[in-house]
Amino acid sequence: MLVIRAITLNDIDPLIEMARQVGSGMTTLKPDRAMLGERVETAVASFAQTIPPEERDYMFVMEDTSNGRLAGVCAIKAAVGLTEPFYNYRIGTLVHSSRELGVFTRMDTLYLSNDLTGSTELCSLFLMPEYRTGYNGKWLSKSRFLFMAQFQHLFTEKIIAEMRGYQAEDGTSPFYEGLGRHFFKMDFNHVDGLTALGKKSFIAELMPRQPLYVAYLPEDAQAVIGQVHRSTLPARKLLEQEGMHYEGYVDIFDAGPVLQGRVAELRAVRDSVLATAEEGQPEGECEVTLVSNTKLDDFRMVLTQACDGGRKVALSVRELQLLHCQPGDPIRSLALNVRKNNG
Amino acid sequence: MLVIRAITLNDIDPLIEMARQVGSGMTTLKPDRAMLGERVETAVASFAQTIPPEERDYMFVMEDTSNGRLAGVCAIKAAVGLTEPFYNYRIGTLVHSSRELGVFTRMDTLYLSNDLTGSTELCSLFLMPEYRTGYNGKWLSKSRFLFMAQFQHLFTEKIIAEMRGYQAEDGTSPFYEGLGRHFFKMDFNHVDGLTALGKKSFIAELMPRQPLYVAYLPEDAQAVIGQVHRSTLPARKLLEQEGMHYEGYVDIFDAGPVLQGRVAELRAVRDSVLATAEEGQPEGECEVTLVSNTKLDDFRMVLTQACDGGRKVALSVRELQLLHCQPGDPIRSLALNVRKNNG
Amino acid sequence: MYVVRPVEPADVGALETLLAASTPGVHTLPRTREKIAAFVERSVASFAAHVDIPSEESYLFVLEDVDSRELVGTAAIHASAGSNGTYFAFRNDVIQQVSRDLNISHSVHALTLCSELTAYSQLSGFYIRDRDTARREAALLSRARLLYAVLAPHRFGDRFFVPLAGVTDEGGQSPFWDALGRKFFKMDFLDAERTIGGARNRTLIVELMPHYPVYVPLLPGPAQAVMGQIHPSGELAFDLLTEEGFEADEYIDIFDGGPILQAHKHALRSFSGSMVKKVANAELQPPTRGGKAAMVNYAVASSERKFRAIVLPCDPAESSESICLPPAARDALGAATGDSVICVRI
Amino acid sequence: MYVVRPVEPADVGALETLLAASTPGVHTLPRTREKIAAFVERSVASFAAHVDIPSEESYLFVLEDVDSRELVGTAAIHASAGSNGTYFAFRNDVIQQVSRDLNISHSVHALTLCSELTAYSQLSGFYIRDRDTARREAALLSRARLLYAVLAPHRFGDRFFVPLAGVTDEGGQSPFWDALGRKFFKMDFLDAERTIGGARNRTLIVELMPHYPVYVPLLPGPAQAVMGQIHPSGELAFDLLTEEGFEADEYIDIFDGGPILQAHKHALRSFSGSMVKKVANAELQPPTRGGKAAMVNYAVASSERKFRAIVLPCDPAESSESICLPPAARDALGAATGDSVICVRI
Repeated sequence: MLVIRAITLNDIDPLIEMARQVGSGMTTLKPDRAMLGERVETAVASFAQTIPPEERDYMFVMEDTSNGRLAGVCAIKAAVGLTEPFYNYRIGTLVHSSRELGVFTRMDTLYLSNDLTGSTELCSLFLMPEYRTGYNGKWLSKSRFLFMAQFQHLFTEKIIAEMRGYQAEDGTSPFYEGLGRHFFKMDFNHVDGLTALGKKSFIAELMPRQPLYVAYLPEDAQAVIGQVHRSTLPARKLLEQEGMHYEGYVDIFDAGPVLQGRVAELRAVRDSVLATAEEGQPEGECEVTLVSNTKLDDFRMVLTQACDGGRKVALSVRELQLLHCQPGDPIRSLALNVRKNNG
Repeated sequence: MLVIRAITLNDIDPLIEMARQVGSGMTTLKPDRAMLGERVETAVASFAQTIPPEERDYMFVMEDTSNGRLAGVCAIKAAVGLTEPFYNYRIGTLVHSSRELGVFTRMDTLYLSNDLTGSTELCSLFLMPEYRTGYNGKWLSKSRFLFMAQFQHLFTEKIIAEMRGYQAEDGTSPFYEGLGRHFFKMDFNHVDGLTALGKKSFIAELMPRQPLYVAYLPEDAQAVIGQVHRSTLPARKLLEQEGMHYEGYVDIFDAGPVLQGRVAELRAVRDSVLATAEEGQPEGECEVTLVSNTKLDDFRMVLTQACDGGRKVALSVRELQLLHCQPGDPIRSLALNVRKNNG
Repeated sequence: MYVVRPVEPADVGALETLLAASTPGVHTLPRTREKIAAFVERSVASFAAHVDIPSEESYLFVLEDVDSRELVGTAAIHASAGSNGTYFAFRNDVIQQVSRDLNISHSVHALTLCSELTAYSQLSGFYIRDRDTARREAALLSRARLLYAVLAPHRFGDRFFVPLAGVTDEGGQSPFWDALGRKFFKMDFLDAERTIGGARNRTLIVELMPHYPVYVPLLPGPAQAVMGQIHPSGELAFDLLTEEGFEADEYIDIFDGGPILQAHKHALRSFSGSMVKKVANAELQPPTRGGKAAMVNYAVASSERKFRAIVLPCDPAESSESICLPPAARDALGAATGDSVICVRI
Repeated sequence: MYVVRPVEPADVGALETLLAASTPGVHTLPRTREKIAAFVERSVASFAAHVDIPSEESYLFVLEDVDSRELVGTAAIHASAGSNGTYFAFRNDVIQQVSRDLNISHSVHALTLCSELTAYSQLSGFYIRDRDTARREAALLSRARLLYAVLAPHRFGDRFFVPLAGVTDEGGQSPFWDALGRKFFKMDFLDAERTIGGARNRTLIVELMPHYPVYVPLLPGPAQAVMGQIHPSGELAFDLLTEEGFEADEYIDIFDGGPILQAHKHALRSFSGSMVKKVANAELQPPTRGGKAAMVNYAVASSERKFRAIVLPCDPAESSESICLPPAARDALGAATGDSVICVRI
């Protein structure tokens, strides 16, 4: 069976093993022992609440209890951009209008910004290829929302998720070729690698500071602003179902969208239910449901069947064990799928 | 009894009479026959759907049926800024950071923008002083949300409401004195009057275009950014309860906040109920509820008691008359007050 | 012999004929009789005006064949480019980009909408019928405006500029406009020029043109290629103006990207090199040292009040208090022996 | 008699004594023995270097009392201000604001962070012990750097600038810094200057300083008041430099708002007014026309390879092929009769 749980120090080695499989494109999960080791330590301290809320980094692993292997990982970084600038382009609108000429021109504009500084970030989602079946991907992604619903007080008002931007067949980014390359004079992968290493001062040094009209860019660069990489489309849809929206912020290199949400307006916060664990079999009309315990320092979650919108959760002995729960303990539940008629 | 209904051409004279009482500060409701007359004609055409959706301007009046007088007015402008630029300052963040010096400075920045171009605007809310009792103000303001819930397809994704900005005791705007006056070289009221007359080209000519650090402004100007006029505080709270938020857009002259909302996430859209009118007395545990008919070309609304979250609405004969409804007709209901536990 | 003189009301008809051959969008000259008459009227009023501070005055000069009385060229100068608004241009900024971490160092050009030329005096309307053959007369025509400014400095600013037409194709399309102005104006280059009447000081420019710097590397190749390049018809003017001391490179036109030449008056040869001389009688004065071979071309101008300018070969006059002019020249200048004139080598 | 010469390794001790009295934040000079030694070493290497393109060379000159061998002043020049990064300054832009509708017309000043001075050569480190009494020697010291540039133009850019210290109060606080830099650097003026070592070409500047124009009307009154104003200690340097042909007003320092004087070399008197002359023997040449009264002060400099400069009163040398120097002057210059020197009136 699979369980999603707070990461522990014992997970460092398997995590590095997993990071080897991630490949490029995910800058926050590189197979670097020093970097990952430090990150897991931060995560453990986060769940233990021994570091300040804004420094926390909650990492979760999906564990296959049948063989003890890690099937996936995901994380919630409490606040981005507080030690190094967090850059985005924001798409704004400027209107150029002359009554005398009867001209009214509405133009999109790119502003280099650090507006998202301090936001909570969903990041580092990775599921091992052999586990990409059934509900696993959906569950892993959405597990973070249930965590946030349970521990809402720990999160800033707003959360974000950066989505990988569009790439052409040959792996190039039309947005980067149309904009960044003129100023950085190097390949996209090189630039991307530098930011992964935390070398960001070159952005302040080389990036044009002035607002840019989108119309100045080549058409293929314009077309991909806010568009995700083909393989990222399903991930984007999942997050949008949970109440996150593209609000005009994109990555400065590949123009991939940043999805944003207000914690208070997430489906998980609105619709998840605080219930009581009981032992038994689900009865009646049930649906696939995320069920977690309510312990921050030993957070654990299973996917099971629950009835009555999650108000009735009958768990098997095995599931109670996975949740580290006794009957009568508080649990929180959230339907995996969005109900058509939302109440 | 009071009824809120779509405006008609017969309302022009009483409306002008009312506009005389509004005083300065509301630029969209000036006692000018040509301007108001044209506006009412647009409103009538809007309800009749004889003009394109983006040109519409839905105006509602609150009528006292006991004497036929108008008690109040409010409106929903379908899209702002499509014939003349609609300016705001947007508050952004820029981080100035030097690892070498260990300096990390996060600064608020003002961007002159037309980002809200095309948004639907809630505007022109005015209630005659003698009717400022009981639930009247709340009802009049919220009536627009029920209208939008019923005719959601007519509205853009986002709605806004501009709030009057902070003024000092002597009526001056610290924000204007600290910023605009340096560039316009005239009094706030003069500038305000020019924009009311639609003379906006001076903004493009005189307003500084470059992003401004808020820290450059005098402290009293900084302090009032996004703050409403004292008398506007209750109005702001009402809108926030309905799902609108201050998202960092302010008026370019007095820095009053713009509240924004997603139509799909408004309380009225989430929680209003499509029910069937029946004749009778409310029974059981009821609450004060907005009830409207579902006719665009003859939209009418009453405030009454309804039970079961608005699913059961028993209306008196008089109320049915005010709604221009028969028993069995569809109606839409929304509790006036936000329920503590939202489901 | 040719003379440059202020335009007169009687010239309107001749100007209409002359300017019919000028190219719209390249020569910023009126072409309808009505507009020509208005320009002439304005010029006559400007010459007659008592000026304290340079403002809306606009001076139009014509090049006339003294013998045939035919008009063969025009040149104008506006006292203050932005007297009627703000004169907009793109300033060609260079931004140094250096990253020590990455060992990158290069410069990026950016065009910034600026209003610095507003108080400058502006040369414009330079047109000469036979521009390939009449080089000496062209030089006179171009320079005569500045000689007038030397004689009447209070009528002009301390700095001067000249926008020269940029590159357009056979169809009158401008690659620079297509990459920039068109996106904001939503119209063709020639339509825009027609609508705005060649002006660069109108409110609609600040309403429509981009307020933020345009990074040159983002412009399409053809637009970059024509930045600061002159229309072929402007080569003569360009050569004459750079010889005069005008400098290009710092500003370009916001519409077609053509160069805007500019200079402080101290850098202009008409100002720094002009000398006041007494008119002497050429017949009475024997040619000095070396005869004809040593003669140089001088542009000679009379007074502010009754301005005339001619070009003619003379003995070098630097070391003399007078300049020797033959009778025809004196007639053309309206100057008698003993009168003061200013002259400068061409 | 005083002579200006390149600094030598043996000068370190004397410099340490001399510079102890210089004011930090005003004189951009090192004050610790270690830093002085490094500066001297760099200068010695620069003078010795074979230069193709001006780069990181930094030349330090000292003013020496020939009789006592005492050092009484210093002056430096950097070959290329931004050789080690980008030299940042605020450009003083003027934005014309005109609204015809409202009949409003005024101009707004804005300070824009710019890097235009990066390739300029930079004068700095001007310090003289008795600045109130030694005016002629101060003029020599200031100008000697430029005479060296005249002799070795390939070592320098075509343009030069000099930042002069801005206004600070008794406590070393800068009103301009308090209104601007402090908001970004979060530290005191003197702390910032100490941290950055007086440099204006460091990565941290682009990281910390504002990238968007600062509208001057938004600055507090005290900050506006000191923009472009010099620290009292800089008056002498300011006077000498403006006499030389430098112009203020276009740029100011990003830290203290002090003026940055700049000029194209053609506008500098050391370049435009210097003449090459043969050294003649003063004793052998009788004073011409009018004796002592007609004498003028000349700054005279020897060769690039073994540079020395002195100031002394001479007969006007414009019309002569030689300049007459007494033996002491020839000794100080290391120039023999018949050698070429350059000289310029002071």
